[in-house]
Amino acid sequence: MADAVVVVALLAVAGLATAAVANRDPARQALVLAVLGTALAVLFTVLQAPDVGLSQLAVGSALTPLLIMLSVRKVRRRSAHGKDSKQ
Amino acid sequence: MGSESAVTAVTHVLPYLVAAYVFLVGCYGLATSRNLIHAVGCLAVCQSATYVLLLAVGYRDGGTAPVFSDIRPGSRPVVDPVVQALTLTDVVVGATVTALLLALTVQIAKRHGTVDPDELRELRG
Amino acid sequence: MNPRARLWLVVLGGGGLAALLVAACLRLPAFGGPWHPYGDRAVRAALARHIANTIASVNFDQRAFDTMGEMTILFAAVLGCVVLLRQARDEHRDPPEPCEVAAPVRRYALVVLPIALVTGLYVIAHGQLSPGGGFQGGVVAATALHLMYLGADYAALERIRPVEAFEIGDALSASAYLVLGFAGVLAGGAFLANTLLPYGTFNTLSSGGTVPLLNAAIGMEVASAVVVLLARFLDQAVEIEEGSGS
Amino acid sequence: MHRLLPLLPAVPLLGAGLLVAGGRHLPRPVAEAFGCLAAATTAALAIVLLPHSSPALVEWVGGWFPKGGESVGIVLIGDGPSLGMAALVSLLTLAALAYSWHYFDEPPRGHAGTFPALILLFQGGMCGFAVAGDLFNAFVFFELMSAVAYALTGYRIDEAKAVQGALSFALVNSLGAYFMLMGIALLYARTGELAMAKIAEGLNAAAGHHGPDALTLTAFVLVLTGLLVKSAAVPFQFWLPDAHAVAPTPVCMLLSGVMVELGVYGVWRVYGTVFSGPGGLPAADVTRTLVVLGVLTGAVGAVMCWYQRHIKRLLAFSTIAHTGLFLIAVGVLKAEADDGAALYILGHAGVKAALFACAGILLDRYGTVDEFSLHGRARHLRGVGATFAVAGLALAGLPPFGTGLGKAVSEEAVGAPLTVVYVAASALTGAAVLRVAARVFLGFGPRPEEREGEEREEDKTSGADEEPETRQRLVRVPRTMGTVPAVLLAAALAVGVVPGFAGLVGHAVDEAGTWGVFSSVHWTATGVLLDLLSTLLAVGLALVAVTRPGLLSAPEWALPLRRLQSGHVGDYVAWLLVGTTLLGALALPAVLR
Repeated sequence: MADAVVVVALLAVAGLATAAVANRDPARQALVLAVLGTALAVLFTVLQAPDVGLSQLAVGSALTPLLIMLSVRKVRRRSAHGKDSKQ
Repeated sequence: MGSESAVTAVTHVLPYLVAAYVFLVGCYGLATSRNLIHAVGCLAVCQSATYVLLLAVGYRDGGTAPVFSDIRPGSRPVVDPVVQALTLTDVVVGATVTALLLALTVQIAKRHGTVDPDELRELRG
Repeated sequence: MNPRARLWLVVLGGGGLAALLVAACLRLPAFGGPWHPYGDRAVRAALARHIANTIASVNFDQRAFDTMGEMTILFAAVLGCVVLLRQARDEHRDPPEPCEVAAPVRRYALVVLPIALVTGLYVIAHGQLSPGGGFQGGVVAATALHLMYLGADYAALERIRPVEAFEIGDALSASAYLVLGFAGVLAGGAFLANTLLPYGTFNTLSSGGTVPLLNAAIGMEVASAVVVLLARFLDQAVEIEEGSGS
Repeated sequence: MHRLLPLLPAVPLLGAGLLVAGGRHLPRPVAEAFGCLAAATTAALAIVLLPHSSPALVEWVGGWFPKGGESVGIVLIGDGPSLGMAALVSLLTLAALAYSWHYFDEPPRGHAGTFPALILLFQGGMCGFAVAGDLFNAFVFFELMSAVAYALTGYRIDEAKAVQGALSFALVNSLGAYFMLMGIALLYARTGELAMAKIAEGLNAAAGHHGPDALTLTAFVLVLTGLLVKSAAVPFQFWLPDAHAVAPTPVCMLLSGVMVELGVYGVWRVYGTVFSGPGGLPAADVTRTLVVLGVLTGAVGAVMCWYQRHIKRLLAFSTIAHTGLFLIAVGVLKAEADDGAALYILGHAGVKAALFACAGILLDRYGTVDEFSLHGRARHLRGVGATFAVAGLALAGLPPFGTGLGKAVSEEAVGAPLTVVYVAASALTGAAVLRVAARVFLGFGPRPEEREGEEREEDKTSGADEEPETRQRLVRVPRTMGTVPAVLLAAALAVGVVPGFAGLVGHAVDEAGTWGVFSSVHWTATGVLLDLLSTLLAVGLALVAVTRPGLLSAPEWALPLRRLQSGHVGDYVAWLLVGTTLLGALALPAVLR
């Protein structure tokens, strides 16, 4: 039973990692990374590593995507601003 | 018997293969990325592969988490705490290094007006 | 190099790397094997020092020197972000206009904020007993503080979050970790030696000698570091504008 | 004494922490003086420990001494090479801080302590890596020095090139570090240990009589990839010129002077401690791998160096060429070659840091580091010009500089065919520096012309129109900036001439090495003649290039090589993957036997 959960979590991680790489739009990638972070947290918990799971949940599914979203916002705002000044 | 042993054989290496696959996918994304923010995200994917590998290496069948606040020491086998400690710190530190890379990307966007590596026309030759 | 040539290189290099990795995976000990010599030693050492959570013992006692390095990476990355995201010579600050937040969101954020904050502090404090500790709790507490951005607005966040104070807190808690290390040497023992304090009663908050202290220092450091990081990125995303001002 | 080993990284780190905590309202000179004090204390500590390093100091951090041969702690090794590297790092840090004293760029508002704090963190990371005896601990400090280096490289955020170079550097090196971590995880799975010596025991026990298997090979390749990315071996080298051309000058001194060399040191340490036993990789395969990469690195670095006109970029490529030479020396796996590499690294650190310091003065005085546009403009900077020219000669191997001694000793150890690489690479890099010296400081030869016809992409990285790193353009060279390169050059000279110094270095390296032999290190007639040959070649090439620019201008066949340096981070990552495969292919015979 535990083995089956591990296998499912592993396959989910592999699939989400592929999706994170394949999503070329960084804002959407940030969302996929958040889900990947959660899947990793689940995997780590079933691998009997609750400490790491907790850490991954806080960092991988909240902090890193948040930082990426903020960067995306800055970059987009900048390019919008740049276009305005050109007009 | 044949199929069962095949299943065990797969579960014996599957976690390692998944780690290797995630690592390679991350490398592929990094090399072919058209957006530097996306590239930083791919690097984070590569990094998570190292966590999967480390924790898979430390797993023990039937083991429990090495925390003895609610189990009696010695009553059950526990998984390897060392790899968990290594991974735990690296997760948090990895996020801050990602932040450092994103900070550089934000500055590139400001100075070059683009985050597409194909359009960065400096530092050649 | 054109994208096609690059793709060929990636296929060539990635193929070789894949072959190496797969060959190595097939030679690894089977997943879930019983042989973990270092891990077993670490468990024994943790129990000998009355620490219930072996991982806390590895992080803050047995391999505390690693954690010192990791903590310094954190400190350096945050300092680096502060330097890289500083206001450049040709930029100016433009305070954002307060925007309306939907009332349910505001209520939700204001209710969750204290809960999340307390959870974070609890996770830090119980590091050597149950899963958790300075690294995880610090991130939770710092992220919680930023619910304020959702709950009220940016200006309110700026008021409860004096970034300068958190930058100093970050540096001070990093220094505190190092000073605890030096204390071992000054007492005539080894660097970061956990011999200064009694090991206490197993499974209580004060058990484990210097482990709770190091754990607390890390919790403070991580929390301050994440606050500073998020503040710098928010600053860039919301407040700093290009051009010398209008 | 062994109790003091962990302080080598801890002292600068604590200094940085206090500087950031309290440096907010300190006046700049106080903050910088404190930084210098912390760096100097560490240097003094390393130098005090050095005489006690025979037999090697061993410290278990936290007092976790092994019981029954087993420990749960982290081990630090204080032998000659590790303490020597720590001392070199600390002294060069001190030089960089002195060079940037008061004149370096305006600090961020109200953060006078930030720049010295970052430099101290860099120093702490490098010292920690030097003394690490535990593979994961080495990785941690490796990451620390990388992370600080990214921030320092991108320090001048107003410069478009600086942030681009810093990001390429950061992405490639972070990926390299993850390769290394994967390798460490594989080794942990096989041996269940993290201390380098224990991993070696585990590998030997697991291999039995069969020798290494695919797992050992892959772990070796992955760990080596991380270290070779740091030491900028071909084809992992692309990040280095981009980062070095744009980093602030004091940072360049550290990057080129010691950080890259620490990568080579890491290769030496990891191979010698982990993989040199019967369970590791056979010597022949390691030699093949490292020597092939070393020769490629030396050749590519030297050729690319010759075709640069951006002076800092030119120096960066010469660092690549010299790393190739160090790698060859480490790769032949002989005690004498190790001694040569150690002396060469010591001499090279002084010479290269002095050259970067001089280039920094040009940048701050004229706002450009373009060889063409600087033609004849720096005639009155006599002291700087003399230092630059002498450093160029030293780079080519002029006796009795430390570089010449290191080169001579290495040449003798590696044998005749590889000696050609040493002579050619040092002559070509030295010639490029001398060419710059003759044009910029003496105004020799015709003013070089831009290429006729359309300008190529490759010629745009010229180094013209750079922002000075000082608050305003210098009118006169401050005493600190002028003195530091001269002192560094004198130190490089001292490595070659102080009687008994070379012998001491050689003895310390041999004692820490795994070969169990002691070779005597001294100047030999052949060595001096070969050094003179490469110096004469360098002078000759430089003279021809300056007086008859047409004869030695970039031929068409060099163009593809220059095009590879594309500034595109995707390309760099692709080459990194190819490099890993190349390493695997070169070392593959180890598992086929």
